[in-house]
Amino acid sequence: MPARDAVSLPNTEAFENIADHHIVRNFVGGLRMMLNDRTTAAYFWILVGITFLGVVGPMLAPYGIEQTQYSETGQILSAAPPSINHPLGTTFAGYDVLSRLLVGARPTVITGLLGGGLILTIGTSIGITAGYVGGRTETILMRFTDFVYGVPLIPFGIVMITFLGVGFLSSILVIGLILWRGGARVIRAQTLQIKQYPFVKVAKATGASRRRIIIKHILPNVAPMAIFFLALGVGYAIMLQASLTFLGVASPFTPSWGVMIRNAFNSGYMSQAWWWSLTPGLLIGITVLSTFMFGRGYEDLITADSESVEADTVAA
Amino acid sequence: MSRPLLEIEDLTIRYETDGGDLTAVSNASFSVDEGEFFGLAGESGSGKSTTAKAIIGGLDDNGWIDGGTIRYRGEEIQDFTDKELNEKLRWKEVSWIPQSSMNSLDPLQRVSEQALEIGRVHTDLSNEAIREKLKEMFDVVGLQQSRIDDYPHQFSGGMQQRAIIALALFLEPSLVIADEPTTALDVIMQDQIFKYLDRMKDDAEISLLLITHDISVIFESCDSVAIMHASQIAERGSTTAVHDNPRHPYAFMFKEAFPDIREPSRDLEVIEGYPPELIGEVSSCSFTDRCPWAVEECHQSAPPLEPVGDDDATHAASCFRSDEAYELYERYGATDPSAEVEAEQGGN
Amino acid sequence: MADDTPLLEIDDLEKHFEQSTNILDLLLRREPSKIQAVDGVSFTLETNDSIAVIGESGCGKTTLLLTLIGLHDITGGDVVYKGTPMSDFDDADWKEYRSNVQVIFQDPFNSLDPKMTVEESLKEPLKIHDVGNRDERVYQVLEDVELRPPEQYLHRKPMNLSGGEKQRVAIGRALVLEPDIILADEPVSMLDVSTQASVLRMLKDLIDDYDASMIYISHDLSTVSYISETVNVMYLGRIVESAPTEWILDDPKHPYSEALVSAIPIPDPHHDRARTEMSGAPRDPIDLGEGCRFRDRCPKVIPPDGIDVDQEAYREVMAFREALERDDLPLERIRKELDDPGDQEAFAAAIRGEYFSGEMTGENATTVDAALDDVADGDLDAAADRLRDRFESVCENTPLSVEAEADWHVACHQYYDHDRRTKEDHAITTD
Amino acid sequence: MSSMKRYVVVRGLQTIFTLWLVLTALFVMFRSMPGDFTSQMAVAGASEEALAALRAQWGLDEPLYVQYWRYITNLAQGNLGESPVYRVPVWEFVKMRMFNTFILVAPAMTFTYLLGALIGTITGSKRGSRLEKLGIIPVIGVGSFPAFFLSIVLVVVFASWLNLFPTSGMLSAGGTELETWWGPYLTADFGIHYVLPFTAVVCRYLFIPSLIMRTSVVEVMGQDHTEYHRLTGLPIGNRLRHVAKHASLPVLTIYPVSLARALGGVVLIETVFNWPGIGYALVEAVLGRDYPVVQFVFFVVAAFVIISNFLVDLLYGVIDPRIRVED
Repeated sequence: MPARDAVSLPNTEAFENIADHHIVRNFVGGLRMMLNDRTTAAYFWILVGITFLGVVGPMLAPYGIEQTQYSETGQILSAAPPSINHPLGTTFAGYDVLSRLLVGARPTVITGLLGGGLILTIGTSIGITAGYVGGRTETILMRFTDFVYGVPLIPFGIVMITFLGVGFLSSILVIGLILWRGGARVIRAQTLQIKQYPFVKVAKATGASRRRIIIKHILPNVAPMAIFFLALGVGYAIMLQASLTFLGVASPFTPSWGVMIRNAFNSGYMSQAWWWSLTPGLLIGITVLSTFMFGRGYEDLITADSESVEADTVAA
Repeated sequence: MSRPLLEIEDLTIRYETDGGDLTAVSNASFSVDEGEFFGLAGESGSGKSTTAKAIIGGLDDNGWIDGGTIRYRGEEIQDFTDKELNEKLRWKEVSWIPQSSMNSLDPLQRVSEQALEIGRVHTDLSNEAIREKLKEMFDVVGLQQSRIDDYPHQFSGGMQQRAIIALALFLEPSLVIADEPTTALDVIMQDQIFKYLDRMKDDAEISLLLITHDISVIFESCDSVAIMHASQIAERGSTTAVHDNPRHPYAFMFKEAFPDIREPSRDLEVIEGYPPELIGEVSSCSFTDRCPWAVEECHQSAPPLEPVGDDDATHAASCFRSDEAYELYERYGATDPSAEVEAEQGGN
Repeated sequence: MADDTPLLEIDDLEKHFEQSTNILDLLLRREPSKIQAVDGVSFTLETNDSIAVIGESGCGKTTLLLTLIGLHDITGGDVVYKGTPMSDFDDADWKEYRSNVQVIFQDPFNSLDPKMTVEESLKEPLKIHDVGNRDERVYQVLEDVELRPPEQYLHRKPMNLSGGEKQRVAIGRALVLEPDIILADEPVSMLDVSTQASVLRMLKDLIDDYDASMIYISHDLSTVSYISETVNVMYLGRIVESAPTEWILDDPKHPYSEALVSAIPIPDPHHDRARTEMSGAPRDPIDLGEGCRFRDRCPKVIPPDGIDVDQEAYREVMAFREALERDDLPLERIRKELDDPGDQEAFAAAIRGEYFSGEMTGENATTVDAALDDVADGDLDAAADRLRDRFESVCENTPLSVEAEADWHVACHQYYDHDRRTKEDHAITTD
Repeated sequence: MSSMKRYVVVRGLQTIFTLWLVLTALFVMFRSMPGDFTSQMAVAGASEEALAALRAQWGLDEPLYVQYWRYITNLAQGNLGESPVYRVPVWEFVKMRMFNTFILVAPAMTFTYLLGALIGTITGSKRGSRLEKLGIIPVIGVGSFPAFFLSIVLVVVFASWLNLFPTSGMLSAGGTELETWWGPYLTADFGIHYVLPFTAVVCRYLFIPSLIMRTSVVEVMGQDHTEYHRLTGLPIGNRLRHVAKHASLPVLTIYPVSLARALGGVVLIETVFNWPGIGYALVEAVLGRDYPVVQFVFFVVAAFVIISNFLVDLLYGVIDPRIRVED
């Protein structure tokens, strides 16, 4: 792989300090390297697009989400097929599908980012702690992780939501509280490996503190894997949230894409008004696929020995 | 002198890489006689393993023979298909001892099962006959016969290497290619392994093509040697000729880089720089940039491998200054003031 | 601190590991077995000294190194740095020790953090110990390790360095704090031979320039003479011989060192070296017990007085006894191989076939035969007792290190009796 | 004791211990959840005294350890308790539903793993080729859609539009009366209802074994023994068989976990297809705070994972001789 120079960023001192930090530099460097790869770059831009949709989507919506649409003759446009005025058709109640889709982007993006962030934070902390500290701490943490692995995700999610109360945020919280398990395992394995490398031993022998070793050596080296997990977590969170919504245990009042499919399904019109559930479903699928492929691409390019860890991650 | 078993002539091998076609071996020529132990020496990336793999059709998918011939008992084999190689050559005639024996045996299979699998592919022997042959070979390499049914992990590192040698020998080949067979082993274990290889030479009159970076092992155990540097054969000949009367700068500097416990305080030679990566045609001596005696000519074209000296018919070197280089080295060490000026001009 | 205090004293150092136990072991209250990686190692490193520790893989040399740099706890004995024992170190002592004792590892490919630039790697020790003038020091040390001009290397990452360059950076990082002691673990064994010599030579020169001392760990006796004047030969956790390098290369005294030296290839087709007579490999360092650890492979293992036995045959007896007493005989496998697993005589013969090659005569043969019959009958204790009665060797006592000649220490029973200068009271322990 | 026996005993003891741990954890967890089944009744307007009496009747007012002891002793006698909501023994309530789920998930996941292993081997053995790079993308793509959406698409396309299969249910209403409980599962009617849910499970989870297999095939292909096999001239078929044997080990490890995951996730598919499985019953039981049922189903799923992990470990021990010694 060709050498790449340090990234140049605006020359303010604070910014430089941040940019100079290992993790940031490696992250930015990795991102650049990755965008050279056309396929990965494509997935990246899809994700950027969806995030952007999450920001501006509600503003672009041509109609209100609960604004009943009428035809020129004054009839309610119930489950009307796509037309010029309603490019994605309308729902049974006569709402504009496109508008709901645009508005629904925001909760989806929030779910992804919050859920992914939670998964990343918990998984990385537990993984690094278990891997680096070792001994009894490791045994306990990893037994606990094994235990969480045995938890059937959706039923348990429902139990926890009934415990926490039905709501949009609580569904995300539940997702984060379960799905860190794959990340914890893989990051622990990586930490164990890195810990054995001579450069960590040298740092220890020179008197580097545990904190220093974790921040300066372990974190930057597990960062690609952690990014992979962030991406994966975003995808899983979106998918799981949609599933919980579909079962009716996440808030039905937040007009996410999952709610749209649920409404279409419950209306009994899903085969007639196929446009109602198709676009949200496709969008969820494309988002999840993009996060996964993006994470894979990042990880592939950054770490040479990436292959062996992917297996564990998909089973999360 | 006995008949040649393996003859390699002007062999060129390339690999397709992202950066272009990499020349791993260029115009290599040497031959291995029946019953001869031949050492192919060189540093990592010199093309020695690639040469060896080409002989039994084991190049990686992106590699191909781009010129030259490989003859085994007079028959050209470089264009053999996999099927022909299996029918005529592999294991019955030419077998292989891999570099890292520790991981070369399938850990999920008993050694005897692995032998049966190889035996069934290459011969019509019955299972019992194959087992008997393997047992005999276990005896030769100093392993208990009853252990053929062990799993690889039940052997220590040195024992695994001996089991691998037994697997290379049990179909009675005429040529064994050993790719760094002792690199991962300690010195005592290495010596034990060579004891068994010696025995195979005495008992079975087998030829050995030994690939190693360790020239002391070759000087000690082989009859002939070829020293490779970055795809080219720098020098080849009988070990005594190359040892006593080296002609190629890389050959004698390489030799002098090895310690000899008889002279513990002799300064070891250092060869500055690194071997180049050769993309496309090789049109110069690949040692030029590291050679203290390089002249303009060395940059212009690759020196042919030409006979040198009259001590040994096979002794040849590929150096334009083969007649004077060693003399200069002995007199002035690894510097040549006159050449340096020229090299600088030519290099830029 | 008195002037004659040695820089580093390693005093009867022990490092044992416990083999991991499982739930069944816990339930049955089994004693965990002990891996005796380092067992009673002593030597002293003086200022400006360079001492080598040589041994085959698994002899404990790397454990010794990790113990010396404080990455393993000490099981027994001590390491005394400038008069202060490691067991008494407080935080300040540790900080001083860690800045004054630096390490270089074998594998250049993983010795540097792949995510750090050369500059960051070299500055890290300076930051940890809060040393100023970092830029200058880093620049200087790059010059010293012959990575010139330093500007060209400062911002490179390890993936853009060759193996030799990486190892130079690793050496630079070890030197940047100007330590007293460098511990080097086979620093050149993974480099190409054309680079090896230059790195070795540079390392030696820099140790002198920086006024440091070195402990050099390697499996390769042939390059040691270039870097250390003194060699300790290690076998299964113990030092068996210690002397100036050239003496050992010239005339090794311990049978193991002898084997080690005689197995080194000579790069000369005219030289006709005999292949080693040694067989087998060192065993695992688990529950080694008393006695000379080389006795099961030693071509010179000492037979008891008054029995007449061929040396090689005696060694075979010793190897067999060793396996028998450690319950390592592969009896199940041997029995399975028999045509008739019930045939006791054939069983005994098969065991004999595995362990004994030569013929024995007289009383020796009778004893061995009787013992083999015992084994075939399943009475291992009886067999062990029978063999011990006849064949017990002085080598089953732990040999003390004796000064065979001035500055030449050997831990072998041969040297107790044959040399006048041995301790009169060679407190040999008996079990 | 031979090393294999020893290995079995050690792993067996560990398994029993883990089962007990999970049982206890579930008990504690569900007893400390806020509210019990009476809370729904309270909403419905039942009086405070009546609820208290109900709690006493069900023993919910006793100290936790008494309840725990009773729970364990009942369990030891094969008594799983009673569903307070449906007023039937838990076992009666769950047994057919669990069977229905199991008969959908187990064959579907087994098929998924076999197919995935095949896809993984094919793509993985062509390292660097287009097939390797792109072949797996459709599999991941399909796996990126939530299970319920895949099911909906299947229903809309194959049941509603093409009319090839029934849209929902496990058996047609008013089907022939059969005397045995297993009789219906052998009918063509069942088979035709089975196709779409089965396909949905396969589509959703196929990427897991495919990816793992591909990854480990690539890894094994790079190992020295594969290279040695190549040099010995073993035909590609033999070599792939060796590779697959090695590469299947990690796939095997994941199998129980992902079976459990599918058992949990199948609720979505059951909902769309109106499949009378345990998944949807479980959701309702949770919402109705029918903890004895939920607790038991959770335990069954966990026990399923734990026991299959144990079996996989044993199988591992059979396939890989190194495991037996190292324990």
